[in-house]
Amino acid sequence: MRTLILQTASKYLLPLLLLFSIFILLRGHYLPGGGFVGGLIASIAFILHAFANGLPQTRNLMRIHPGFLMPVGLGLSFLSGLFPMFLNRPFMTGIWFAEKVAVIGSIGTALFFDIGVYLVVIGASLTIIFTISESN
Amino acid sequence: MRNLFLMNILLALIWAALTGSFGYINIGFGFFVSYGILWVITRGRDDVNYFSKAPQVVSFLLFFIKELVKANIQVAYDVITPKDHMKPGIVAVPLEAKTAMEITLLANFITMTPGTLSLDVSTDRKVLYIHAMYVEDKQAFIDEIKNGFERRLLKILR
Amino acid sequence: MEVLLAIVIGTLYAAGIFMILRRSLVRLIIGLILLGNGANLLIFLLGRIAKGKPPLIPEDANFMTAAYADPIPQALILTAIVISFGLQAFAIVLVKRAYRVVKTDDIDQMNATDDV
Amino acid sequence: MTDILIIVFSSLGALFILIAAVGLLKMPDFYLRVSVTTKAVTLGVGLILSAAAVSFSSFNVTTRVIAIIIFIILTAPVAAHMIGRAAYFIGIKMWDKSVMDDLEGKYHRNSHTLGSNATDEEDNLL
Amino acid sequence: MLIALLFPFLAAALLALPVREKRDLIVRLSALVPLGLLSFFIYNSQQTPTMQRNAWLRDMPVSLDLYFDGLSFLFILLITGIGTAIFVYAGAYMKGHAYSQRLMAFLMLFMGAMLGVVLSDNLIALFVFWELTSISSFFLIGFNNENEASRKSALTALAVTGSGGLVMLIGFIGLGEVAGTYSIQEIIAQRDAVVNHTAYGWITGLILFGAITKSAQFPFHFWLPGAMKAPTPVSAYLHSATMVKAGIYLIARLTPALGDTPFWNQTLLVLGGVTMLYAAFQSLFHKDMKSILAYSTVSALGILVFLLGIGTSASILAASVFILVHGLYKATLFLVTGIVDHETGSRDVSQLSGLRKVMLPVAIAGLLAAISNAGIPPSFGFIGKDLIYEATELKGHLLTALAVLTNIFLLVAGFLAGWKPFAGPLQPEHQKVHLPEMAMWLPPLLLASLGILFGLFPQLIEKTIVAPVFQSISGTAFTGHLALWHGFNFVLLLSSITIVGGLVLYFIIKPSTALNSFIVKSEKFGPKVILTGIANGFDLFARLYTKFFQNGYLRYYIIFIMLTLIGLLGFEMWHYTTLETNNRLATEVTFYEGVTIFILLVSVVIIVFSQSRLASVAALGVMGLAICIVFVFYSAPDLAMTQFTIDTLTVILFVLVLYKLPKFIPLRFTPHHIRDAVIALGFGALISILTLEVLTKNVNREISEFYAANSYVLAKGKNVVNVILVDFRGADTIVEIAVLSIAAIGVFSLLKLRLPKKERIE
Amino acid sequence: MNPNLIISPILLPLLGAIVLMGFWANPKIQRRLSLVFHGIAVLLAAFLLAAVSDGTIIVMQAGSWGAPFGITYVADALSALMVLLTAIAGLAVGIFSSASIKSARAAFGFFPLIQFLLMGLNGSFLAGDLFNLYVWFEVIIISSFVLITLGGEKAQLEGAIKYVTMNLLASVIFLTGIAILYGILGSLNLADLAIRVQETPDKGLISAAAILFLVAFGIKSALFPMYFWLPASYHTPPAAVSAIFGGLLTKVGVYAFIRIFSLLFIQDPFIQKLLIGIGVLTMVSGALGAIVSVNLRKIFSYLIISHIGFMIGGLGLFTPLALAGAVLYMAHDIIAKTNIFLITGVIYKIKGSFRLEKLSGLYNEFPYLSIVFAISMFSIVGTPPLSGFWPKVWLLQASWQAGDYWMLGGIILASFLTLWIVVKIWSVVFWRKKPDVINTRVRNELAAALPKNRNAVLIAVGMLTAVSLFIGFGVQPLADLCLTIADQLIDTEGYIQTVLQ
Amino acid sequence: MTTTDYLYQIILPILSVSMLLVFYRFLKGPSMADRIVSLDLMITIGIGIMSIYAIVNDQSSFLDIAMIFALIAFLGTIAFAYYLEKRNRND
Ligand code: NA
Ligand code: NA
Repeated sequence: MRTLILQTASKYLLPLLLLFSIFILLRGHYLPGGGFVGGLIASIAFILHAFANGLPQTRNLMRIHPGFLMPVGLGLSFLSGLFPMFLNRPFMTGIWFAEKVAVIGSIGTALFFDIGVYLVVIGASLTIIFTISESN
Repeated sequence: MRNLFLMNILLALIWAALTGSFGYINIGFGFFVSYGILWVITRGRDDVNYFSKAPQVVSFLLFFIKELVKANIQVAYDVITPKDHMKPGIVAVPLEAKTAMEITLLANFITMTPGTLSLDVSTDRKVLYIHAMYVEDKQAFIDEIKNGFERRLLKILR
Repeated sequence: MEVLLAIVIGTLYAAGIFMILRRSLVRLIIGLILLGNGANLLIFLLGRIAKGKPPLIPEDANFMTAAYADPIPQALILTAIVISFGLQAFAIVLVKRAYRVVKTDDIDQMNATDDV
Repeated sequence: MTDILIIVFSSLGALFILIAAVGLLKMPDFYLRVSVTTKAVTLGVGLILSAAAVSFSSFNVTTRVIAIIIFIILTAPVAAHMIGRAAYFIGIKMWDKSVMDDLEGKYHRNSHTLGSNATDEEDNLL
Repeated sequence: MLIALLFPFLAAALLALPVREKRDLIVRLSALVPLGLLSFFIYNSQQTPTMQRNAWLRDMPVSLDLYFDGLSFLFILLITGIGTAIFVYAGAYMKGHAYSQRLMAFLMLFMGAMLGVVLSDNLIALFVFWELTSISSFFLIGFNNENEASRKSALTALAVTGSGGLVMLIGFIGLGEVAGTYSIQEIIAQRDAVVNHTAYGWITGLILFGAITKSAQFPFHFWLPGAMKAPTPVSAYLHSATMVKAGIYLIARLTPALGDTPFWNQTLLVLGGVTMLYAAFQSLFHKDMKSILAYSTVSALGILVFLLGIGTSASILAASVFILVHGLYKATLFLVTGIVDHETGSRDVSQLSGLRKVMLPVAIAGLLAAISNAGIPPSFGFIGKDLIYEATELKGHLLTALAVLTNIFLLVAGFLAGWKPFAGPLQPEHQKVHLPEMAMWLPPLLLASLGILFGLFPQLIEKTIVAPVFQSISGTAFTGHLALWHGFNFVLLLSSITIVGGLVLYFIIKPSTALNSFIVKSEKFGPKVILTGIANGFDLFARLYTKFFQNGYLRYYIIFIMLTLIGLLGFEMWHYTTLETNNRLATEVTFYEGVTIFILLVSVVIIVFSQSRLASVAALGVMGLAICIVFVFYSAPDLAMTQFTIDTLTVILFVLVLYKLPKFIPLRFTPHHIRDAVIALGFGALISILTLEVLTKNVNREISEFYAANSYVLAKGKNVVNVILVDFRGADTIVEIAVLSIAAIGVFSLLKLRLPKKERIE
Repeated sequence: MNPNLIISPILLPLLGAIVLMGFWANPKIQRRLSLVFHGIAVLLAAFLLAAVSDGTIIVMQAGSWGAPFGITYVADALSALMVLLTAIAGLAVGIFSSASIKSARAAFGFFPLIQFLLMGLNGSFLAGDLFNLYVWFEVIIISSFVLITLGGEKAQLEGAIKYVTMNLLASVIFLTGIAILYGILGSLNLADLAIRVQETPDKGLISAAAILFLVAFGIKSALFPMYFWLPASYHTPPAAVSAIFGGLLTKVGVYAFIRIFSLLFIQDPFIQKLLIGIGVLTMVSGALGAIVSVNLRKIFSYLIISHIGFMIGGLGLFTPLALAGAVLYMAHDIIAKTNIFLITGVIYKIKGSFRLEKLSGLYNEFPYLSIVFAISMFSIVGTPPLSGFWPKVWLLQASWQAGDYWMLGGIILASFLTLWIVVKIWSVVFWRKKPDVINTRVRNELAAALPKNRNAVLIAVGMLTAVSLFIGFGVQPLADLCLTIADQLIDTEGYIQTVLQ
Repeated sequence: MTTTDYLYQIILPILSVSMLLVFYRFLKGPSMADRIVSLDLMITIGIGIMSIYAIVNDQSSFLDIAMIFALIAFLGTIAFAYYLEKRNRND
């Protein structure tokens, strides 16, 4: 399965897809997209890499076990929901920074929440696919 | 490192294209994002030559489009008319292209022109196996590939 | 169109049920996927459908004025889709593991735990 | 003017797609079908996307259209290569009027490697 | 009084504590508890009737209100008085036994429960204690738990008394609800309302069922002879003097509330009559002393039910006295049996004889008890028997004849158990048998002596015990006198016939194995066999029922569920669905939509019927694409994106998993398919119809409109769907990513975890 | 009163799960940390219950979006009670599993999964939004899927396939019901829905939706004839998992029944009759299954089913007494069933088997332990005055008042069969003496395993037994609470007003 | 006839017909590889349909879906190809 063509393509598609995934993630609040789809695309990027180069290579590339992204992402979403509670507001209340930022628009807890979603989705889908792939 | 840097710039530009805004803040942000991505994935990658040779690229693209349209029409004709004119076959084309990048680009461009389909590259990277719809003469076909796509492509890439 | 979609939904439910009544584990899982899709389409349809009016606030506006498709069912379905994906992934792997341990894809041979 | 461009692009695009579809039906073997369709469709979709770019005539959309076309051009040949190779590997036969098959006897059944000439060991070859 | 009631429970708990030394002493000292209680209640008996109110649970129809009257007092005397004797006796009997403490703890628990039964004024509290007697007696009967027969009889006893108790609970609830109170005394005050209520028959029947199972009435008597597997002190306590009398107590207690109706009287009369004669007859055929006593106990209980069923003043008086009479002599006989068993290792009356030569005090106790049992003057039993005959005499000759016959048999039984082992020559193997310590022979002797003492001096108990009991049951004051001598009358004649006939029969009957096996064979058609048969039938039914439903085939489970759903949903929709259409359904179908739907439907068909797994998966991809396009057509870009990426991942998943699996099981066309297809299509059709029905309605869009209006203004996002996901309904989303994480953990551990052998579960 | 307190029982286990996942590679730390989380959970839950036990209803609008626009979390007495019971059962299972779960399972996420499961349960109890309830259900399902298969033994997998399939089917039906309700009423907030259900003219469609919910929850709470997954699967995982399943999982279905039907559907007399009928059949079917089973855990699995019938029947009667009875029964059952499954786990540790024919002699070997076991076994029977008895009194009273004799008969029959089963078990497992059928080597290994972890195991069992005894003898405060709950369930005005204010 | 009408009434039907033709190939096979290629092609045609749909509804957001389709559709094909090859080895 490790064909030269696929390997080469994957090398260029990986950063492209990852970039695209972040793009999809960040624009989600304004246009179709968001953490789910973004995360799914990012995981597809790595899966493609694994198809082309073999799982060990991909693992090597990622350095950390994808499963670790799950607590990180969950934690991020959790904290962004928790944050307003320190300001004595209900859980998940949106807190926004006044200034708009280029590209992303308003930065607020919802953004971090979505990033958390993004990370969890990557972590979970990659854990699933990689585990299955390894057990074959 | 230079390659990485180029790649980074490229990705930043693609980012700008994606987001549809070429303001310097956005490009900067795109640069930042792609920097992060490259940082994540840099391990285990070959060096790739990023010198851009603008005129050659343009001429290559024009050639490609010409081939694309020409062959598309030919195939269209074959599809639409009831009689089949094909003489298909798989041809082993010896490769001058050496690097993975070269071979891949070549193979893909060949595939993207109608009538030909790059099936596979031999494991030792010496031969590209092409399925072609019209193989009147094997040697002529090989020459056409070698003088057409391969030569032009290699000129750009090397 | 609503009638057609209602028929599609009914078909998906029917096909899903038919499939989970088969002996093959793989068919079972496909059945569950069909059911999930049916339910998603049902939510979608019952939120009432509208053509070509996605719930996106135009760039130059602060809120939506024109009629738009109901965003709530869409959000619900998105959630449901992702959840189903997790469950399906688990179910598929369960099949894999079950096959490795039980050595069959045949549900009829997996009834030892129902003995008294 | 815009409308005319849209109509021209979309018509041509639709036509190529239709041709690809007919080709897919009509071509006598798998390899020919792939051969015909991959690009016809790419061209067709590219044209239709161009129509969209023209229609919206905003920088925003145009860049997106370019991105889509680049994506398709990047991925379609790779997909065709992969499926074509797999098809050959599992022994999907070529049309009986095919004139040559240089790939015959080059794949190693177990290692999935591909030789460059016909002198490889006899065993395990497809 | 409450403290007195709780005292035994505390004592039981203390007795259960582990002790290393002086266990025998502690066990013996436990007899102080019943003794203390006896003194306490005798001391307080002057103030009867008293009601002590103790709230327990405010919201439950239960209180620990204690009602102490003549009837309670009589039973308390049995419980604590005979109890003291038995505790003393048991302390000696169990000497050195490894589990003596356990036995005493359970006995103590049982005693507390019995006290609770007879003191509770509240029906539910009574039931609580009632069940506790069943449970503690379960542990007592099964005390020799390594013996299978013991375990079996404990189970049988609990099955009978437990089921009776539960049925009785419904009766109690009914009674409480009908009367509007769960206080027995208050219910008695409303007797008329209760008796005239339509549910009276049910309530009475249910309560009596509890009483007669507990008191071992035919045909539920068989558990009691079985329960003789218990150690003898237990038999003596539970199965002669106390527990079996709980049913009698209950009938007596509720007589003022439910009694004096034809249904009540006739039911009791028939049950008691049959039981007393049947069991008395049975008792003649046994050679095991305990069996003889068991049947004679059943018979005596029958007599009590019978008397309460007659329901006249005379019969109530007779019952009042006979309870005490029977308690005294029957406990004695059991204790005597225990001593014989303890010392000789045998209870077989056909083998035992002449033991008076080695254990005279025991023989005297046995003889005195047999005399009282026989109703030979001047025993207390004579008074009892007289009263029984007086009671029946007024009700007709049939009942009298029944009573006489019963008493003849019972007399024989009494002598068989109480005297036969001591009469005649001493068997050689029993030469070395000796008298046990005093703690064992004194209690029976004392009890037996009381049987004579009360006969000679009935005035000792007339005002203190009998009169208040009579008052409690009948509700009227006792005006007569208890006396040994009533002059020459018909009753005396009956007594004489009984004594003479009984003694003659005693000398005729020779207990033997042959005789015993005759009755054992006849039991093949007895109630025990029938009830066991019913139980087995029930078991078989349970087996078939469970096998039918829990048959191991997933698809049948799903079919059951689907049939339920289709049935119910169809039923509801049949009633409500109008099948009307309106313009809301009439959006036109364009060609491209039609094509999309067509492709969708056909791909579903392929998914279902394809013989190739991979083709099914590919068709799943087509279907997903078609759904995406539907989402695009109907304004759901986010959905289309997500659905497509998820579909791609699903394909990858399938592909990674599938190729290791064996081939699809071919989908041959069978009748099963038709059945499944009918079910599936039926359900699909219902869903379609339901969908269309909903679509004809107007829907309130208030919430969507709020989102549309405020997404950007309040939540700073323009993709309303995304704003819902991360803000308005962000709580859903965080849960959802948790689901995804869990699934990933699941996949990971399912594939990676290999249990080491020792962590496997069977 | 900070409304965020309401969701602390959700956030705490979520935090727990995240933290424990962070220590993925270190089961030893997970073991200890999870105990801390369980302990805090009990405190929080007690605090929450104390805040609402007087009938107060506390509402938290997540994201500050007032109902019906955001997701509402509501703590009324019923929710808080369920949360507390969950926390107690969770603590016991946590203590038990800290000793009993071996390193293999612990290294594969057992402890975070338990936290996730508890989070799902608490989420379900506190959710005031229909779709949010669905999502919580999914958390429960998926974590239970994983827990039930953790280890991947043959039996586990076979059971799990049925468990997974039927629960996913239930989810689809649930989702279908949600779609229909949303399609008619356009809302997901329970309080809002309650009002809209009253106002809508389309009662027929509401009934149809009710049927869908009935079947969906019916599968989850293992009602007749939808319980089949339970006897096929509950006896397959390790004892700690069985225990938390046995105690809590079906109860969340019952909770959903009570919550949703009391708010939305109960006015329909057909539904009431249906619930009673199903309840009675469930009682009897479960008991019949238990009679014929020979595997301890399977017996108790069937008893779970049987006793669910009491609660559903009580809901069907829908009088204050019946509802209070149903809730009280549920409270008792959560504790008692959790305990009984832990106990079977202990028995397994000692004897190495769950099968009756292989068990014997516990009474003489472990007399005091046996007494503790007996208490919890007889609690399940409802032997007075242990915890199962009082709710039955209420249910019987309510049935009598309603003139529902099937219910009366069903309760009594099921109670008797339960009694019979328990004494049969007692007689065989505890009383009987039998030459050991188990290979001595295995036996010694197992016997050695017990004392090592004895304390944790005994503390867990002892704690639950103590709670059970408390429910039995000191039922008063709980009974008060249940009556408050019943009032709140019948008069939903307070709930609706508080949420929508 | 406006441009929109033209796209609606001519182009979309042509694309739909093409989709149907490809679907026919999907049904017909004969090989699994044919089906996979058909699926891939249908997705690409889907991109075309979405683009037209974006034009007629003046909703550029539909192009975003097309973008995602374009980028990841081929992964499905690769997965199928992977399967075909792997399965072969296991036969
Ligand atoms: Na989004
Ligand atoms: Na928020």
